[in-house]
Amino acid sequence: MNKITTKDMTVIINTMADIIIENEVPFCELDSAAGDGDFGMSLAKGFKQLKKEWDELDFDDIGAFLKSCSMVIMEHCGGASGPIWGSAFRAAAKAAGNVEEIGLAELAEIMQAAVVGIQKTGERSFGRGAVVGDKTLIDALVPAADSLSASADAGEELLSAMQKAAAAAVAGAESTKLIAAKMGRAGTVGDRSIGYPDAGAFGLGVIFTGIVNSLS
Amino acid sequence: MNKITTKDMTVIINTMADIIIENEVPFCELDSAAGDGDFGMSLAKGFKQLKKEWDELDFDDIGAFLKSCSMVIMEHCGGASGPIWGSAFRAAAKAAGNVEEIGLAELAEIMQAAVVGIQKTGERSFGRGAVVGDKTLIDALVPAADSLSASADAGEELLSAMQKAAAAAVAGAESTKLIAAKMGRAGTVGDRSIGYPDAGAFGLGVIFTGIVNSLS
Amino acid sequence: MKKIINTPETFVIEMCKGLIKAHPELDFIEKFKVVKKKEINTNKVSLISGGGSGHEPAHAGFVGKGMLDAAVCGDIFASPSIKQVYTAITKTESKKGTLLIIKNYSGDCMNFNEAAALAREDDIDVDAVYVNDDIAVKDSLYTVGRRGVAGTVFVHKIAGAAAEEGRSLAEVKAVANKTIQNVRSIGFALTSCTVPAKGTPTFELGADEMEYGVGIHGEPGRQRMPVAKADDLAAAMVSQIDEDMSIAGAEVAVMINGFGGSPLQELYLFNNSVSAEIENKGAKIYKTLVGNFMTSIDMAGASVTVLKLDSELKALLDAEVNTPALKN
Amino acid sequence: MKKIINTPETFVIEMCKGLIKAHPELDFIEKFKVVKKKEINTNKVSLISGGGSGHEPAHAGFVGKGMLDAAVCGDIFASPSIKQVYTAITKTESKKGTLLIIKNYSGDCMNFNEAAALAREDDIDVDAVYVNDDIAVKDSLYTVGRRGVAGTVFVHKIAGAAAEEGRSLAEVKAVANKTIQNVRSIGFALTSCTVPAKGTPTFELGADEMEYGVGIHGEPGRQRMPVAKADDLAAAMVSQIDEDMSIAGAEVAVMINGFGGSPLQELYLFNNSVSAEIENKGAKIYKTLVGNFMTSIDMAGASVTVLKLDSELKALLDAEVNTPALKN
Ligand SMILES: Nc1ncnc2c1ncn2[C@@H]1O[C@H](COP(=O)(O)OP(=O)(O)O)[C@@H](O)[C@H]1O
Ligand SMILES: Nc1ncnc2c1ncn2[C@@H]1O[C@H](COP(=O)(O)OP(=O)(O)O)[C@@H](O)[C@H]1O
Ligand SMILES: [Mg+2]
Ligand SMILES: [Mg+2]
Ligand SMILES: [Mg+2]
Ligand SMILES: [Mg+2]
Repeated sequence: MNKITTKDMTVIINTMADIIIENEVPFCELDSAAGDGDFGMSLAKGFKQLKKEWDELDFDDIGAFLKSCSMVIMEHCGGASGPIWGSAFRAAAKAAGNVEEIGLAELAEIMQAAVVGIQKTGERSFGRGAVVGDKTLIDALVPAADSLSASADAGEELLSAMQKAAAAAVAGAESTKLIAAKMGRAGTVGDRSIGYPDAGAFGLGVIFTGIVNSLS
Repeated sequence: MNKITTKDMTVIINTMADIIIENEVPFCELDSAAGDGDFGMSLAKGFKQLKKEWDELDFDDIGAFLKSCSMVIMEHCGGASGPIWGSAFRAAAKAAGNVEEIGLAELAEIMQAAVVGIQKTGERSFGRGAVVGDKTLIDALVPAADSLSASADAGEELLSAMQKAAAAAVAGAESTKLIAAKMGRAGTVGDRSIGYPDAGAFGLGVIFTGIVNSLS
Repeated sequence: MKKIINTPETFVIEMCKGLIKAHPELDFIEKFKVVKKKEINTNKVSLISGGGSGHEPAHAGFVGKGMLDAAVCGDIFASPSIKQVYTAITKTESKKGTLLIIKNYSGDCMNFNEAAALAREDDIDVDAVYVNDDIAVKDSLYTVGRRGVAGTVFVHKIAGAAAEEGRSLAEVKAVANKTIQNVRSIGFALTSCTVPAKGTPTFELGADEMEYGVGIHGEPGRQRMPVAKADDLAAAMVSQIDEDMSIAGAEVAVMINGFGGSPLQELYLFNNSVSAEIENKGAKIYKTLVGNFMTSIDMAGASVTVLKLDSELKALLDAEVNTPALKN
Repeated sequence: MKKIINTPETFVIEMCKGLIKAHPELDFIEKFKVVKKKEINTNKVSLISGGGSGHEPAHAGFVGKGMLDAAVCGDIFASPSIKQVYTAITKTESKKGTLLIIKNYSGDCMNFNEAAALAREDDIDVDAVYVNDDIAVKDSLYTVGRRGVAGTVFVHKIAGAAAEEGRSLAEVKAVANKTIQNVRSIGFALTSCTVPAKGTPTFELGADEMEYGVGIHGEPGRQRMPVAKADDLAAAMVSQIDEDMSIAGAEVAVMINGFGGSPLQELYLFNNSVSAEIENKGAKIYKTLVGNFMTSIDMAGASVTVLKLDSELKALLDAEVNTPALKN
């Protein structure tokens, strides 16, 4: 496997949805420590809806597919997850463009675009987007995207690059345990968030790991 | 011991108050099965007040003493217990009269008068007073009073007559387990009161037993 | 027992004081635990209710224009004493007489009736009605009759409006009794209440059990059963009310009353289930109240009350009311 | 989990429908879970609030004369989506513009702000205020700021009255922000809430423990500590509010807000403790609200909110209001 086709991308997103739905309760529990306990539910709601509306999604090309996903996610994921995941998918779609196949370099660009999409949404509401160290899913997404970019620069193989990226996400999530949240709902509880990982970051680690396992 | 003096009566009522206060929680629990769980509290409240106002009670003679008790009890026992125990003491006081000593025959009369006093109070509110079998404290008080009357007729000794009366109260209370309440708060729960003794009847058994033990 | 509390002994007094601080238009006679209007209109029938505490906002929360003139507060679940009730009667004396609205419990009946007898000796014109709306336990000739529960609030409202109109004591009593004849309630508990002085739950319920037909003092009801869905509960409760008092073709007022521990969100959800069942039975809903009106300390659960209306009752139900717990 | 419920998935919709059945003067746009006034006055600023459900009566219970024009209902504790908020804005469009009253949480801010941006593209004049009254957690330059909690209800009331007077969007926004600047809250929990979809408590508390400074979504606060007496809690809470915003010499409005599982009797008792502490600090209490206004599902516990008043805020606080959950 060295390329991701439109078909591959639909399989990946479908796997992602399955992982999210499977983890609804554990993801809620992650959000209970310093948040409000609804992360799993909010995320799963959007991805359940995605599976429900699956046949009406746009399968023309990778960009079109991701964009049609973004609309469902933005509308049906509850809470902060709607705008965050919705804008991530929307930015990813734009970065992908109307192509039917991408390689590692494009995948890395798509992930970097997702980071920027999330940050722009944050910026519009809070004057600044989340960066690594704020204890949000950015703490997992940025290392994963950076790992993909580095692998692409090094000319690595796609699947092993994705495995490395997933590992980077897990490590990034792990590191959120040690810090106090500055953004997100947990950003209002101060030091009380120390000791628990960020739900969104941890969730991304689980999701990316699940996806690469399904591809291996 | 063949006579009860005014002083003896104050000791008896003081013992009664101690037993009631000691049993506040268990008496509440008795009332939980089919009632509202406050019998112990309601009764104890009045008798705690009685001890508080002890020095202001009237110690002139047995009738005056019981009457002064009745005022405190009627005012400070909560719920049904205020009018019931208040009217019992009031009727007992009237029956005792302004004497400084009574024998078994007079004690029996006093107890019978208490029964009638309670029944008259019931009659004013419900058209009829409670009788044995309605599952109220009458089911313990009547056998105790009747036992005293029988002992008096038979010329028995005071203390052993009181022991027999206490045993009759306990047996009467025991018999309330088998029947459904027709009067009192438990009279609104129908068959659901079967299997549990009436709180007031059971309480009287405990109180009378405690008093005779203290005298023995 | 986890409660917002200082000591069980001071609970009722502190609660009444907290009420008065929030509602300075009311007076609190601390010695007799009577909450009353500051200004008594001596040209209308005075209305007094009360009973054991633990049912808040009942009854002190219903003192005000268009409802009660005074509420007498007993200890938790214990009727106030004769002297307390007597004080309330004398402190709200009106030229038109006084009506006592009594929930049908032995303790309440005895204390209120004996107090009324004392007041009559003072030449105060006192009469009484007895609310007995709880259909959970079958009435029988041999028992003291049904319990008075949430339907009492409708009696307060309607008698209050009639008194406000200047009707005579006999007329106010008549319309209160008409309300009593047309009101039925049934409730269920998901948890027990905990009386502060006792400190532990009045009854024990398993994790998946509920008490159906429970009373507002944690008294047992029809049956202990597995927790049922809101829709199924609503169907059973409305059917049983309809069996007791047919509602087909009638216009009704509905009260979804929380017992204290159930949040408003669940009460609104339950109203959705109940109102559909009532309409299924062919009744038309004229007015609905959803909230905590006649609670049972901290018990989770709710009751449904249905009042059959005619044009007189509708007008009185709609009349102006301004009390801490009910306004229009 | 024992609740009056059918399924967690249908909870919010059924609850909103139950509210509408009890309050036929309101409309429910089911597809977007928007509760709105039936009649929109296009000559006053429209006020919209909302957020995750689970805080009932907030916010749908505050739709009506003198408060909100619409409330947007998310799932339990989850902000409504951009599209839901956008729908509420378009369905209540007024010639005078729209003010969004947002509790300061990331999800709410993002969804409401993005929706406002969409509406502005339609030439609707939309502005927003952010309520952040919870002093439990110290604010810092590096964080998203304080949480919005029960003080939001005062913002609804005062902005609502200002809008009703016909003031401009800028004027309504200004008085809403003045309210926000003068309102502080702090709360505590005796039990956790239970989100229906999760089915188990959000946090675990020992039998003698409480969470002090808790948020209205069961978020942690200042500290986990042994259950304290009402008087001691009141002293600590009022002192901390006073440290954050000195109240000596001020006239204040007070709200004792129950979190859903604590009965009114305990809230009134708590008001007795709190009002004494407030007066001790040299403040004068102008008005007190006691009840469940901004709940946290079924959590037992309460919050104290203090609003410093001037003559403008007093007049607006007293102005006519008629909503399901607040009337005068
Ligand atoms: N400003 C932000 N930027 C990036 N991610 C964020 C931001 N705010 C919150 N998040 C992420 O969203 C997660 C919470 O999502 P969710 O529980 O659905 O939202 P809510 O806080 O509204 O309940 C957090 O764990 C965090 O990873
Ligand atoms: N009509 C009555 N006649 C005699 N005893 C009664 C009557 N009604 C109740 N009782 C007694 O009172 C007891 C209950 O007292 P208490 O719990 O103080 O009153 P309440 O029912 O008001 O809570 C019952 O157990 C019963 O023995
Ligand atoms: Mg969350
Ligand atoms: Mg009792
Ligand atoms: Mg009682
Ligand atoms: Mg949320």
